[in-house]
Amino acid sequence: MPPIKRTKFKLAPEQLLEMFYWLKLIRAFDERLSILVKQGQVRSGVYTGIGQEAIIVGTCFGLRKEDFICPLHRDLGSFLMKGVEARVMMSQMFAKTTGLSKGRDSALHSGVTELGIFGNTSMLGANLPIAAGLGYTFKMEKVDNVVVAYFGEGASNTGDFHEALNFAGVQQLPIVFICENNQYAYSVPLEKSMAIDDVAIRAEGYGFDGVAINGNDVLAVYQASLGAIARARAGDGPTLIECKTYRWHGHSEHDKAFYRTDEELAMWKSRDPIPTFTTYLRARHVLDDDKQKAIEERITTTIDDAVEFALNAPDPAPEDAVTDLYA
Amino acid sequence: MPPIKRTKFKLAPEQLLEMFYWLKLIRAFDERLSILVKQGQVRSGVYTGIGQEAIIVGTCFGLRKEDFICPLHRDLGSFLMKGVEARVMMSQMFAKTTGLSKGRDSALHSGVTELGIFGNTSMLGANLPIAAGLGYTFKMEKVDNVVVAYFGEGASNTGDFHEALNFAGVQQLPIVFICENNQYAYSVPLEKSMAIDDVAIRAEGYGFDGVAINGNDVLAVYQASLGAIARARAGDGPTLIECKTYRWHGHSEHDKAFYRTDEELAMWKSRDPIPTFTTYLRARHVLDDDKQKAIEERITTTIDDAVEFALNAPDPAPEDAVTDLYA
Amino acid sequence: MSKELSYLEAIREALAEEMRRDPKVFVLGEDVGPYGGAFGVTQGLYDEFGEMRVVDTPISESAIIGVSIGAALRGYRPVAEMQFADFISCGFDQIVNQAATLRYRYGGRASVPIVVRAPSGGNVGGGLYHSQNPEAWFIHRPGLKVVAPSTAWDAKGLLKAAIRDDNPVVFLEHKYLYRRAKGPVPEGDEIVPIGVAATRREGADATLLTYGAMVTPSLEAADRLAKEGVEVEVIDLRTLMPFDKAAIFASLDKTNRVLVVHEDVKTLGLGAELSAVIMEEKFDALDAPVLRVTYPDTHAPFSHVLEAFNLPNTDKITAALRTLVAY
Amino acid sequence: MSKELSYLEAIREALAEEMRRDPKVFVLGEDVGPYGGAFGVTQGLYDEFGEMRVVDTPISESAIIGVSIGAALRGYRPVAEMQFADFISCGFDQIVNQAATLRYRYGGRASVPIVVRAPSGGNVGGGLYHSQNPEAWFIHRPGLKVVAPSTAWDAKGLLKAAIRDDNPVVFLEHKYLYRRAKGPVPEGDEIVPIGVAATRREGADATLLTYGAMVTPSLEAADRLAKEGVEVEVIDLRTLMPFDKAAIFASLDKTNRVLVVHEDVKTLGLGAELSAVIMEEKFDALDAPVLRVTYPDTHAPFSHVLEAFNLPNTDKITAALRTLVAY
Ligand SMILES: Cc1ncc(C[n+]2csc(CCOP(=O)(O)OP(=O)(O)O)c2C)c(N)n1
Ligand SMILES: Cc1ncc(C[n+]2csc(CCOP(=O)(O)OP(=O)(O)O)c2C)c(N)n1
Ligand SMILES: [Mg+2]
Ligand SMILES: [Mg+2]
Repeated sequence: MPPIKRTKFKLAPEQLLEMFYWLKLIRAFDERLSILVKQGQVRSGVYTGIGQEAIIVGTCFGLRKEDFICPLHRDLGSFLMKGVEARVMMSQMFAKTTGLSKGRDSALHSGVTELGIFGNTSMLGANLPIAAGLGYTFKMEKVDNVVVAYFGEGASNTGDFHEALNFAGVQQLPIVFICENNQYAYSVPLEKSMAIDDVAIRAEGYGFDGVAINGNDVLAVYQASLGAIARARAGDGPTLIECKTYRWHGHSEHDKAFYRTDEELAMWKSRDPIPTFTTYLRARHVLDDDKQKAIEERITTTIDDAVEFALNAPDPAPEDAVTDLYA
Repeated sequence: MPPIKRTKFKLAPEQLLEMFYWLKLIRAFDERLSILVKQGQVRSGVYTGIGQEAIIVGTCFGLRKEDFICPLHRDLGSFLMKGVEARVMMSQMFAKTTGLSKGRDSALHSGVTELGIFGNTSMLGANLPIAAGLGYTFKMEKVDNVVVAYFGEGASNTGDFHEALNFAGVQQLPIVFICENNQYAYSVPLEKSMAIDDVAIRAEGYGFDGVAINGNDVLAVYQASLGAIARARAGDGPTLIECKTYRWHGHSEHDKAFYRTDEELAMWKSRDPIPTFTTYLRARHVLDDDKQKAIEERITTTIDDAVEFALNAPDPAPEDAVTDLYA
Repeated sequence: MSKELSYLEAIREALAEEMRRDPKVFVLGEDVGPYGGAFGVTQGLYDEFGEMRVVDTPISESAIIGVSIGAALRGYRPVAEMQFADFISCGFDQIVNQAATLRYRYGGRASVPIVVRAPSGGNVGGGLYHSQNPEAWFIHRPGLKVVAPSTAWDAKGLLKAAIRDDNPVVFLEHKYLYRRAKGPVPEGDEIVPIGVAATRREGADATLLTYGAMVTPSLEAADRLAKEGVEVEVIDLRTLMPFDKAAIFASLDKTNRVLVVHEDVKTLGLGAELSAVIMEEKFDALDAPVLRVTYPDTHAPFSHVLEAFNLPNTDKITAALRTLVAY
Repeated sequence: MSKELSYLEAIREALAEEMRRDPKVFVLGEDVGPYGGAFGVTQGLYDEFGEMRVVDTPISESAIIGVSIGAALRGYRPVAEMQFADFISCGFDQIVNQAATLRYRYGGRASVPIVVRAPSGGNVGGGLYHSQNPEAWFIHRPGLKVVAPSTAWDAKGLLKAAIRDDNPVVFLEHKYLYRRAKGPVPEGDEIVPIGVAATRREGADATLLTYGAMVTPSLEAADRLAKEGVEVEVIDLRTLMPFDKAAIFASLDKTNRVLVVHEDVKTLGLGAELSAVIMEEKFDALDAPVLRVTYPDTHAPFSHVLEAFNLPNTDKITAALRTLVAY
């Protein structure tokens, strides 16, 4: 697999701290959601990305507002990073009018065009042809915006994945395809859903490069994305980045995940992206106790506020069940 | 791309002559069809495989009755080689009751399970999941039969192609996937439908081998198939063989094919699989004038007989338009 | 002899018994293996029948259905599970074009005995993509059968019938009923025949046609009317294609009034066909127009408030019955 | 000012004019580029508008529709061509789940102004996969509009309306009419509004509701009845979703008798919904049951003998009208 060009980058301390903030915020948001589900306060299917945060942070960091993301079910954090308020996302999970879909759906089936966020259906892989369409408009306009499109390794077995990546390859579209390879598709382990080790290799069948990287290292993800994004902005077409990772929770909060061993989980927890990055920041004196505390407090406040806001927000009016079908 | 093991083979003179017969018969059948279309006697969409015969002959030669083929629109010859009488195939094109579908469809949308022939819908790529299902039954039964499944390079861009090949890879099914890469999908040249040179490379994304070979050399096709079939029979899973070729006629008999140059066509006609093989046979003294004449006469008789049979065969009864919907 | 089972357990028992009875029966789908299915329907089957007959598939709905068709052609009786009925749209072509037409285009020489199990319906807070009722698409397509049991008894007996049926059957399992509908189930090998409705309550004043999760609220509404001296005959269609015209007409001849209740949306939901058929063939028997209580023409929202607005319920059915009998 | 054009030319002219008017309009599909489309509809567009706005795609129906949706989200107005309406089943999920629901799940904050052009219908010897009438699937799905012109005038005016409409529109072009229906077409920028039926012939004795290729035989049948002193009002629905209830009811109020004629199969074809709605809302206005003349519940056979048996025609319509008025 041809490696994409290593892109040198230098992040200022504030930027590194911002990355840290996002990692922690996304983790905290998902953890709170998990509790809210257990408490019966959130009734929707919740698919946390706990353990996978480095992927979202590394790929979304520094994206322009005009750039588009096409997230899947575990990528709530990407909505936050692209500018949706925590309050709004929490409202969405509570099915309140203050959410993105006015209560019509929970989870991530709604988007915000102005912020460059596409909200997919539940159908895995179905976001990828849309990503191709968005990318095609950037190409038509000759602007250097990009699309970042996410999918699990399981979703890479859908027909839509194939048709979309092939189209993107033929048209050399400015798209970065991010595979979150967390080893399982619901209960099905990688080896039962494909006969290859690296999803990245599939990129070759579409005429562009694929790389497999450590998805739990936010800087590695950032670096690979930088390279792929630069290539896309320069008009040199798509890249597939496969981020090896692991989800700590079950498929959804209702899944006890008996299909995997405690050892496996423990091994992956030892590769938690957050402590790894924390150590890095502390070793470089970017982060200290005070700064960490301040960030953690900010996060707690943000999430407490979001939950309170969502709890108190109005339910939709029943009649809204039949509006907004046609423009 | 890892080459599949070169398989040594030795064909007796009679076998070589049989190959010659098939090449010529299939060519003659398609050419007659083409004339019948021009005469207005056959009204269906006819998609000839003229120029591509070596692929069918090389892949079907020596298949067992129990082996299955899953042909696409240009592969009429494979029906003949698997044991459907020319009369029946001709009747099918004339929409007569003596055809495979009793007049319900022309072309190749009907099959014969007893002869190991699956008849696809028109939907390109839709035969490949079926091939996987057939292969899966051989695996369940632990028998060493194989499935040979055909598709154009254009069809390799459909979602079904991807889902089927992935499933075949995961399950290590006894399937040989044959890509007839004739450079065009209707009017669309390869480079507008994929950003790669060799469809064969796609096999890697499914965990098995792909090879690209000269599809106009019947012995090269035969040799590659032998290897792939042996692998499949041994339980070692699928292979993708991409046969580079060219169709001489338009996409269908109604297509004037303005999208390609006369030079290109002439170049490919110079690689006609039949004279190439004829020279080979003559140089080895397998074929002489008498034998060739006898074969050609046999072919003419077969086809004349088929046309006469089909012409005189009864049309379906009108009421048969609404029967055979349910078992 | 009978015992108490839930609707879900009854389905599981039907699968297990059919798999024991006939080695040609096997199940395939996402997470149906060791995990036992997203809803637990296939729990235990993997242990009993092994991985060849309880097949975890990649996320590839089209391949799941296509593989089933291929296996069916070789005499197998595959039972494919869609994780949610909603995802059947991703395998749509294989059902409507491949399976539904095969017998017809083969001139009656083959059949496709597959069952596609599809957990359907709402009232479980599933939102847009975990609540759909896709029956109408398949009722509309010639060559398919569609079944939708409302009780544990029927779930078992109809699934057995579906597996033994030589045609492709779309088997709609209502998610709301999985654990809520409990009841007697025959111990032995009892079949509930496809195409036969069940009268759940007799009455001479009006006929109520319904199925699936709507049977219970329909019966409740009938009870309310009974207190007002109006006796409503409640017919559970059980099979939606072919629906039991004889039973419908017999009841109508007695009551001269018909209400159709279904959870699917109104426009071109099954109620439309029932109404039209009654119109055509029983106009003079009608003392009032056939009325419909259905989901409005909208999507399934996640918010409980919104979903409750949409779902037909006892109140809405009662009101419609009053209108009908007062006509 | 008007001129004579064929139905096909009218569609082409609508495309060209809309593309000139609005740079956001572009077309995509298989062979739509230099080749000008399988039927020649897009001939000349590639030369005028270039390859970025007249996009030859790989054989990937799901991607074609998904790309359209993605572009529509950024304000474009893509017109996707299915080579035949039959292949729309391969992009089904993107239409019914992605496009149809987007506005709803976005809480009304976005819309999907795409047009999916689908050459539909039979009577051209196309057989099972080149003759389908897929309208009912889409009429059934909330969030979509469905249009089916019968004249050159309407083909042009409705396509313009569809392109300018902010909702996803399935645009059914009847293949039989492409070159056979010729007639006046407005020179300028005239729109035929979506949702408005056209009365093709006035009459007070019965109402005939139809669309597409069935308008001509319906008018012929009405002429026959006229000779017998019976005046049939023939309404061309033009838009199937939303259909023009006001026009239907107004005619019915006058005639008290309704016949529906369509080429789609009977069960859950549009006739079912029309009949059911009339039943519900206009029962007392009916002097006879609403009758239907449709394709029988079968597939489209290739043989002329068989196809003729299935297709509604002047004789069948005449007979049904006689039954209706004699009732
Ligand atoms: C087309 C389709 N089929 C099935 C499902 C049900 N489903 C939801 S998530 C999931 C597993 C997804 O695995 P993967 O793509 O690896 O993403 P992950 O959940 O591991 O992040 C399945 C099977 C779906 N949403 N869409
Ligand atoms: C799903 C689908 N889309 C479109 C078509 C229309 N169509 C028929 S053949 C063809 C071109 C096929 O190209 P390829 O697969 O390369 O095979 P070839 O005709 O070159 O042998 C097209 C677009 C179809 N049959 N099925
Ligand atoms: Mg995964
Ligand atoms: Mg080709």
